[in-house]
Amino acid sequence: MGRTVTGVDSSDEGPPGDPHGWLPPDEPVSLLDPDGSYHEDPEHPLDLDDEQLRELYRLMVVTRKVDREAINLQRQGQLGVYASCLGQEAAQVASAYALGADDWIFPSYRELGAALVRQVDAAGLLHLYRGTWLSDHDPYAHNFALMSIPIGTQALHATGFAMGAKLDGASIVTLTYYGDGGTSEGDPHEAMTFAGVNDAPVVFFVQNNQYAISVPLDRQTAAPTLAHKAIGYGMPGLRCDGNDVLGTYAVTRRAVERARRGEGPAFIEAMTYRMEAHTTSDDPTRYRTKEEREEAAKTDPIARMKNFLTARDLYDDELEREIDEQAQELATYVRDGIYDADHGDPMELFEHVYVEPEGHFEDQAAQLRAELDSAGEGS
Amino acid sequence: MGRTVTGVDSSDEGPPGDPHGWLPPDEPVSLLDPDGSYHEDPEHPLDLDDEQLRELYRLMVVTRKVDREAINLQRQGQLGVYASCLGQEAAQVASAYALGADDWIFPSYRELGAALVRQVDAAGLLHLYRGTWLSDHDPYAHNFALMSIPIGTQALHATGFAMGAKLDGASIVTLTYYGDGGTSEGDPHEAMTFAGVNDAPVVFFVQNNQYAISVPLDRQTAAPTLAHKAIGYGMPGLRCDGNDVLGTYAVTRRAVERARRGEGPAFIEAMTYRMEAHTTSDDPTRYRTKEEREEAAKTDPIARMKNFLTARDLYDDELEREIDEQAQELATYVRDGIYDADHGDPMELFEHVYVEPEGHFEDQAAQLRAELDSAGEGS
Amino acid sequence: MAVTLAQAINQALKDAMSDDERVLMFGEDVGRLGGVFRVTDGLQEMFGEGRCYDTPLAESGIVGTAIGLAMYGYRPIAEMQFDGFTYPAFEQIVSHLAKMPNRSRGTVKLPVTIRIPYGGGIGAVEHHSESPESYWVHTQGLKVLTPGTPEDGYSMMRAAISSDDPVVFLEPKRRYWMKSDVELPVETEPATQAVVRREGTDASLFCYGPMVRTALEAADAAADEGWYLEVVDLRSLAPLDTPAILASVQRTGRAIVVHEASRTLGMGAEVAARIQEGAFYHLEAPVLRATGFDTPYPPAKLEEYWLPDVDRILDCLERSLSY
Amino acid sequence: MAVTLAQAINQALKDAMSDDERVLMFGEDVGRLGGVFRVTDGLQEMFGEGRCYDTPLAESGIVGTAIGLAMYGYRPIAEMQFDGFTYPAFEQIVSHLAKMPNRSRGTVKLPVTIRIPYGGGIGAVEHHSESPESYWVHTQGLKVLTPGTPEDGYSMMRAAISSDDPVVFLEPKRRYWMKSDVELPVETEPATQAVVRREGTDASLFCYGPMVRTALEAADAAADEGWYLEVVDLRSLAPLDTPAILASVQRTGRAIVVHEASRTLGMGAEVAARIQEGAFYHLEAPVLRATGFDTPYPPAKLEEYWLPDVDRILDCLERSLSY
Ligand SMILES: Cc1ncc(C[n+]2csc(CCOP(=O)(O)OP(=O)(O)O)c2C)c(N)n1
Ligand SMILES: Cc1ncc(C[n+]2csc(CCOP(=O)(O)OP(=O)(O)O)c2C)c(N)n1
Ligand SMILES: [Mg+2]
Ligand SMILES: [Mg+2]
Repeated sequence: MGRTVTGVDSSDEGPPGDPHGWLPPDEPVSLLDPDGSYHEDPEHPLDLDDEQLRELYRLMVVTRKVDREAINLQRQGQLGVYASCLGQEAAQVASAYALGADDWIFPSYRELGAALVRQVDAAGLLHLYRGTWLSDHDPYAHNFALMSIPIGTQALHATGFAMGAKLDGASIVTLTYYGDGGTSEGDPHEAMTFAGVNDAPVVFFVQNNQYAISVPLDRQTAAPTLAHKAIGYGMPGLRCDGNDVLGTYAVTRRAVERARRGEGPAFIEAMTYRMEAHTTSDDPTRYRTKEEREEAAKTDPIARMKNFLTARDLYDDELEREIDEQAQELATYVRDGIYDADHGDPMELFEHVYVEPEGHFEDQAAQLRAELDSAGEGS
Repeated sequence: MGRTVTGVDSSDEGPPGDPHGWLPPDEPVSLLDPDGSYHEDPEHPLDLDDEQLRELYRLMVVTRKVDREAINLQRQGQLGVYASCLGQEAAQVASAYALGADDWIFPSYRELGAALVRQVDAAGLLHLYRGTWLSDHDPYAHNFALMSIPIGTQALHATGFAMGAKLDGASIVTLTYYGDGGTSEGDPHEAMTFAGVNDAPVVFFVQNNQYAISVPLDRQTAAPTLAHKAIGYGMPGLRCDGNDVLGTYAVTRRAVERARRGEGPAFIEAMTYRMEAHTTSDDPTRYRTKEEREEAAKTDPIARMKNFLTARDLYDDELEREIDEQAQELATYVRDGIYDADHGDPMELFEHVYVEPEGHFEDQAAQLRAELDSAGEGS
Repeated sequence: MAVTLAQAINQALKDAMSDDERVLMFGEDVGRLGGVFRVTDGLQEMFGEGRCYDTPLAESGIVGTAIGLAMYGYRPIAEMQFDGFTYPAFEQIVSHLAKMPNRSRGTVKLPVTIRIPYGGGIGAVEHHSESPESYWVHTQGLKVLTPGTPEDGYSMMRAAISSDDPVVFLEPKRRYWMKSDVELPVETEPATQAVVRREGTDASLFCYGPMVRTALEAADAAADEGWYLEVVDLRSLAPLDTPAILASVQRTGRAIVVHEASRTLGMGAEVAARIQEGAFYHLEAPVLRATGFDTPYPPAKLEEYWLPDVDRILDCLERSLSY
Repeated sequence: MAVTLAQAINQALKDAMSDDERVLMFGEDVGRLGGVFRVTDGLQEMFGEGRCYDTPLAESGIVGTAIGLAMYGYRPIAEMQFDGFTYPAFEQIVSHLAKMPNRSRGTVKLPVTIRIPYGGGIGAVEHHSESPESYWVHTQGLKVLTPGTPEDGYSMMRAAISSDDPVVFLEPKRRYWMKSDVELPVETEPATQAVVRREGTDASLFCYGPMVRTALEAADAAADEGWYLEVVDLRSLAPLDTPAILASVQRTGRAIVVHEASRTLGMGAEVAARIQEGAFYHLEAPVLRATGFDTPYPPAKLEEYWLPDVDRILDCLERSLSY
């Protein structure tokens, strides 16, 4: 159970020449067992009050509800495709919750949970999947960057942003999400290299959900764990049970605060499981068994947190009702925002290509205008 | 001196889950001190007879001589540019010498020493730098791939080749060279990833010569050593004193034989120093001091091997004369092969673009033919 | 027998792998899953994990190891999952795959096929609908092929795999489910030749890949109005079959190039430049281009406005005829 | 004062960094060494290691962190050491730098300048002499600028840095040592406009970057024979100043495009396509292309045969006049 994570403590001033302090523990940090029982860990004291504990739970439940709604919307032809975060709610909610308000998140395409922590408009977020625009939220309003589809590329943006914050003397940490598969790409490697040599305040948060579409973890690396990669960049490689919202919070929180103190980047591997298909276009029966999926369901992050809250007398029927209502409300809001939403104005295609347009689109824009007009006449 | 390198021994069957066996030693393996005194190391017994010891020395001396000749040729306008391996003779000669005849080498642009071990025609090799063609040796004649200029890219070729050898059941190991700077690129990262998951018989041999042009090592990584990167791919990270031809040989040899036994790839960091400018176009006075350079000269790989041989009574004036003559002979051969060498036939530019040409160059080839003819007439 | 383009390519892969054990197939999700478009379906079962395997998620690694495997003596087929995800492999393709044979003075052959599903019209999210052919065609040393029919899907894929030159094989993903009535194996015209898909007299439509069907539909529509369009399927973008292009324009006097890629430096630019160079006096109107716009590929709901279609082609025809 | 192109760009960097502390300069060897061409000489001394710094050897990292820095509010200038080493950054440039502003509906601005020394003629080894402009010009969302004189080196670099759009700034490395007599700072024509460098009546030469001087020399040589060539320096390759191009052809009736890049899908293709589209009835001959060949860039000793020069341009002129 949870060997202590050394190397992340500010008191640990050992030089990186002492590698042992930087290696990941044998077991990921876990504070909550699958059944919800809690383990004290002196290295990871909880700095959360009752309201916050409830809030973490609420965010997970709402995430799951909206996620389910998105899958429904896709089935009903309202979204082109959707990448579910079912089973990864704790990993996302806890890690995002561990950040300060000024900190920035650089997500991939699966981070609905993190977005909801940031109160990004969930209907807006889904416009990417509906195809009504390529994104539809203002990153600066939420310190939440646009979703990024090319695997691992956003790790560099997070690193550059953190380098900027450091240069500017701002107390901002960035956190970037990518997947187990993403660790194989060149970009996260370069990002960790840049982060290391610049002591950039960035946390690389990998949700190891065991699959990259159909490809299992053992085709991505021969390393003992993904966290072992960190030492090659001179940063601590941390691991947590990503289905344990408290353990994930505690590990992320320490990494974030360490980075904020100027002690450099960290890498976190959160062990979790992608309970849904890769996206709604995917057919996971081709590459994994029902049994495996069912086994994984036993580690459900929401159930265990509910047990924990119940045991602490922080959960009752009223809270349940309240949260369910909130979740339903947001789901309905998302549904209303997406269902039959306008496809937008095709002329907008020419509007954002350049901030300072040079007029050289005029003929092409005129062409489209004419096509639209004549189609309008024809119909 | 030289903590033992664990994890590379075939008897070490510990799972990669035990990371300690895979971490690099605090000190690089070294068998020869800068003054030439020899340390026994039970982990690294020498399997070299007297002839082979002399051969290693001879190869280093010849390398240095030809290298010097190339610099001269560049000064005399015969080469456009040249990247010297001065100071890196031991690292290159020893590692190449540790390979079997069927094994393949995938070099960067600085591996004259390795090429000479392979008896690649040194004049041919220099045609790249002269600009008479882009390369001028047959890789299949020497199991020595073309020199590769885009940094780190050849690591993937070596990995793919090794994967092929394994699939084919051939007893072939590949070894690829790149530099400390090269470790920052995405390609070596992807190569080590592929090598790890495929247990490919490839050795990643990094000559850490402290600089990437002007950029010192500490701008490339915050890791304790470059060898620490290896564990992130589930392979042993080895280190050797790259100016010690015996230590480098022993470490490489074990990694190569381990790979040949099917136990997978390894990474070797050879500590050395680039004594010359990056290339003849470079001005190192802009970024390093004379003192540093002089300090480094004290670790010269050739001097110490000479002392070692002398102490063992393997070196005398006759040998010195013999080797000097050989070196001079090869240098003269190279000089003759390069000096005022024909620039080649411009029409050849159209010849090798495709193996199966489609005739679509005909008009452009005709154009060049006409241009050449009219220039001929005019002159 | 009704065969889809995807099935035809799949069969070509199977037959090539049966005929020559040096042929390998790898990429992301090509093994157990059979590829996100099922184009590699069944290959791993038939040929084992040694010859059809899933790689780590790293496109530069896929192409770079393909080069090493080819140097060893294999004939690798590497799949890039989507057009927009080939870019991490750009350096390996441009600096090595395309150039190493030339660099080696012909001693190193790289019989590598890079399969890329490309183009739009399938309602996908960003990066999944791009038409990057110009990048490859401007890169000297590559052959760039793209089939527009299931027959060509089979035959050109076999040609690509047999070629000793590196081939970028662009598969028009929105036509994967297009059917032909054909018995496989089939051998069509040589892969580097353009083919006249429909003869005509009033103008030539030059098209390829996903736009072949669209161009034929435009020709149908034009015929209803009494204009007879010749439809030329370019098939090979590099090398480009200039003689066939010029011959068609010499017959019709007018030319329209159709492609999904953005107009500026799309294939239409090169085809137009060659036509006016080679058939200057035959042209009765400028070569026009019915293409995607010079903006990034649009979101799914707007792609119908962005992509060239029958109407855009007929607009070009009208403009051409007005000269 | 005699100023070289390299000095002019260097001064532009200094002045921009003095004027706006959000401007950063980074890349491989740009710090202590001052860049392999000394274009960043003195910057680290003047502005410190925070604002001018050496990066790890990783081009995707350089461009990717530039994007993050720009999102933060900086105005990064990133150097790619040579044309042939931009390719590892291809994905970051094409999928993010070019597209993120559009993706964000304009909320994210990326005022990033990517400096790339490009082109041949300096006797370098492979990968150091390439002309990759087509790759960037075909990528929608980028501006692509290239100066042909020291004056433009200064002025266009200032414009690039001030632009809120991402700019690929191509520096013709073989002209780094070309001198002009000019006082800096200097402000030339707006950076996205083409400029007539020499007026003429018989044919138009369209050129840019390294070929501006060559085109002017060709015009000199032609004048000796009694032919007056108009030399148009395109300056901005994206956007392309089509009106200026058409206006010149309307004056002269003949056009030759000159560039080092390979012919197929080089800029000449696009310029030719636009000219015949926009000035069809003005053309007395096809637009011809004096370019590099459709082969990989040659070894140094053969580059003189490969690169377009005065003779190749005059050949084109002769062919053009023969129509
Ligand atoms: C550069 C790139 N290559 C391929 C893809 C196609 N693709 C989308 S998701 C995915 C798997 C990603 O797996 P992982 O990183 O583990 O993240 P997860 O989807 O499990 O969250 C792939 C291959 C892509 N988006 N980008
Ligand atoms: C992809 C790429 N980027 C940049 C360069 C330019 N360049 C040539 S050598 C070099 C430094 C290489 O340093 P290192 O890897 O340490 O090898 P060394 O030269 O020291 O042997 C650089 C930046 C290149 N050749 N390829
Ligand atoms: Mg995953
Ligand atoms: Mg080095």
